[in-house]
Amino acid sequence: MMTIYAVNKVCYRILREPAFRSDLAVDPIAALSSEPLSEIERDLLITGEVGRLYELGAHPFLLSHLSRFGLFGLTDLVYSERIRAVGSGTENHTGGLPS
Amino acid sequence: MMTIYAVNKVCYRILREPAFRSDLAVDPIAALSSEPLSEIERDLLITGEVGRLYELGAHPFLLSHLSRFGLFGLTDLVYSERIRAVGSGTENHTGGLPS
Amino acid sequence: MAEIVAAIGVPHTPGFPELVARLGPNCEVARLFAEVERHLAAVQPDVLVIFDSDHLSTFFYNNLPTFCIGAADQTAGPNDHTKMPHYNIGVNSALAKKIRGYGIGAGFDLSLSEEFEIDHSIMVPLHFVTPRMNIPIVPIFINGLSPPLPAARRCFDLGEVVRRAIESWPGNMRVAILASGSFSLEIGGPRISHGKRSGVPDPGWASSVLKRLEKAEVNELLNEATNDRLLKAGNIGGELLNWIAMLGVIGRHRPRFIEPQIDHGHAYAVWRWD
Amino acid sequence: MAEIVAAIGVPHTPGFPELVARLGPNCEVARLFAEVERHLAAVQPDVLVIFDSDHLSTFFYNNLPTFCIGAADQTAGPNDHTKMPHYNIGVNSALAKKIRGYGIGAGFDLSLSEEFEIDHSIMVPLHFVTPRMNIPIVPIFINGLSPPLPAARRCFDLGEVVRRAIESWPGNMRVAILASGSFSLEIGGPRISHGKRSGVPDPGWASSVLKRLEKAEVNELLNEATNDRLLKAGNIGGELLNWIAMLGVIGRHRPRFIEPQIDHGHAYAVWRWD
Ligand SMILES: [Fe+3]
Ligand SMILES: [Fe+3]
Repeated sequence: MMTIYAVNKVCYRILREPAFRSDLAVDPIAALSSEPLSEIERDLLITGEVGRLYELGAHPFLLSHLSRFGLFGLTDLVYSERIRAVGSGTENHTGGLPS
Repeated sequence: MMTIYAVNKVCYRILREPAFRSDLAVDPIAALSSEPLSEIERDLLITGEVGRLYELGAHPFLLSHLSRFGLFGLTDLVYSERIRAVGSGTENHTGGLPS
Repeated sequence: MAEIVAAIGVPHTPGFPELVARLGPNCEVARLFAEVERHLAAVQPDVLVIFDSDHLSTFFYNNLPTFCIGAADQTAGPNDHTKMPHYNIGVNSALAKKIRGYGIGAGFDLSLSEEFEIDHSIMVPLHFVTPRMNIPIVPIFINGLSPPLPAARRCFDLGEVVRRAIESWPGNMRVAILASGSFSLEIGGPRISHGKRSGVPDPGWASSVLKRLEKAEVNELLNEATNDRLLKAGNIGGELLNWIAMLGVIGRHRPRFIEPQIDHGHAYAVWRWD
Repeated sequence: MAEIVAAIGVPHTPGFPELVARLGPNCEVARLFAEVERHLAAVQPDVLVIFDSDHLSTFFYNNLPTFCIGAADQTAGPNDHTKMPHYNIGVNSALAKKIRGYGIGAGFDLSLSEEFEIDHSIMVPLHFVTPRMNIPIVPIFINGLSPPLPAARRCFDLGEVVRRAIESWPGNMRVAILASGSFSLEIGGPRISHGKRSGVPDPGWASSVLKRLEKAEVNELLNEATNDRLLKAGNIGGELLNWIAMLGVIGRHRPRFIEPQIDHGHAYAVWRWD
């Protein structure tokens, strides 16, 4: 089973751990290797596919750290284009699935 | 103002961090120097005065780690004698003061 | 006995400290915060009880509280790289524990934090309304960002219990309440503006909330503010729960001052009864 | 729809795995756990919902929940140096999140943990009752060690909500409930035995709890089990709240099996209705 927890945690660590952040900027694949991400999750992070990560349940506020810190090739422009391409509406991101 | 939080945290770290535990066994004063303990708290820890620490509000389950790991000169016998000397009854240990 | 002397509601947009530093005291944001600050200073609070939603900066999914009271003796922030000064601020841990104990006795399942830092959602308001950081706080964290959110009625009831806890405080103490948050805001989700990290998907809801607050139509607001409605106003729309908890503390009063920035999806407000 | 097929209540004394390894399957502890295991195996549960009090091993005062649901996909333990094998165990995170969402909707302010390990208080019971670690769990943590504790009635009500959440599960699923904990126990406090780290200050209370359970006198137990009464039975006396929450799930039933170890301040029990 896959939860999106590991993706959320990467985003959280990006905010809170400057060393992790700079490691990611230098060599994202190496920096992510220690994280228990699924292959899909890792590839989506590396390629900055924030729309897909959102659809998989990653929290958008956490995802926004990726462009805030310019990681995975994301600028605010690219980020916004990718996330806005997602059909909005359902809000089932995050740890707490609505019952 | 002093809370007993720092004492509780030392006990928690003793349980969860083997390196901290062994540092404390080797040189307790040095190992505690980084902790935001009050002077009283630090001295009571160093001398294993668990009765006084209990009276100041430290959680007894956390304190019991001190004799469990044989720190600060505490054996189960010494620990039990010191803690049993405390008048029992009030249970206002811990973070959550009864209102 | 402690007395509740005022309540304020403000936004916490992370860009505001920098904006005001650049534009000076006559810009709209500076003037609005100054008005709130003036009221707050006038009531001379001894402590500021703050309803706030952490932005997954302090708390994370390894242990995400629905409600949590901060009861360290001091805290610091912002811890989330917001461009603003870094501050230390005192926490009234005795009052915090009193409120928590009272709340647990009343059936509120409050977490306790005795060691924590805080993000822009508390630090931006304090930067503007108590810039000398001389008034200790009691932060009460409400999960407003990670669905499922607590119900609006539940947050209002929490506020009522907080009021009773404060009123049962034995000593003299002047307590002001601060609610931090937006009414409509999207960050990082599909409804952000092109090229930005945020957007205001539902200014109509923000206007409607504003009218409810102006008229003290609390029940109507509680009925409208379902989880679904809040999230329709943006993935940060749950921050309204902080205002609702604040209303639970003060009850049905019309604000003495209220001013929106509807294009931002938020407002500035003051309740006084002196 | 999911079905609740049984409930068990057991102690979690950290020395028991080692004791049984030394004394073999005919010692009292081994026989009592084997009886519980036999009943549990007979009902063939798909998942085990566990009410447990963490011993400040997993959670600490930096963020101490009153109620928390563990919703990782797996966990491991013990994380507190208990002398026993280390296990990995699956967690049914979907059911966990279902219960949490349902609980929040019903006004229970549940924390969420998506990454956690567990201490002896879950691992000792599992070691004996599901030794192959093949039944996924949903841990529901109740603060039983750090006053102020949630009220007994509140924990019972939580149990009722957990039952309704389970019953609203769309698929077929056989759910068993496990309550972990003592009725009278002091660890590290003034009422421990001489030369030991623990003691049983109030075997009379343990006997009285046992009678209430035998007779299914739930209301009487809820009225008696005040915070003060629980703590009078020892600083670990709040673990009874886990049994009380379990009673909230299953309602008023007499146990099919119940056997105390009064000198330990605890008991072993099974509720079945098949
Ligand atoms: Fe915000
Ligand atoms: Fe225990």
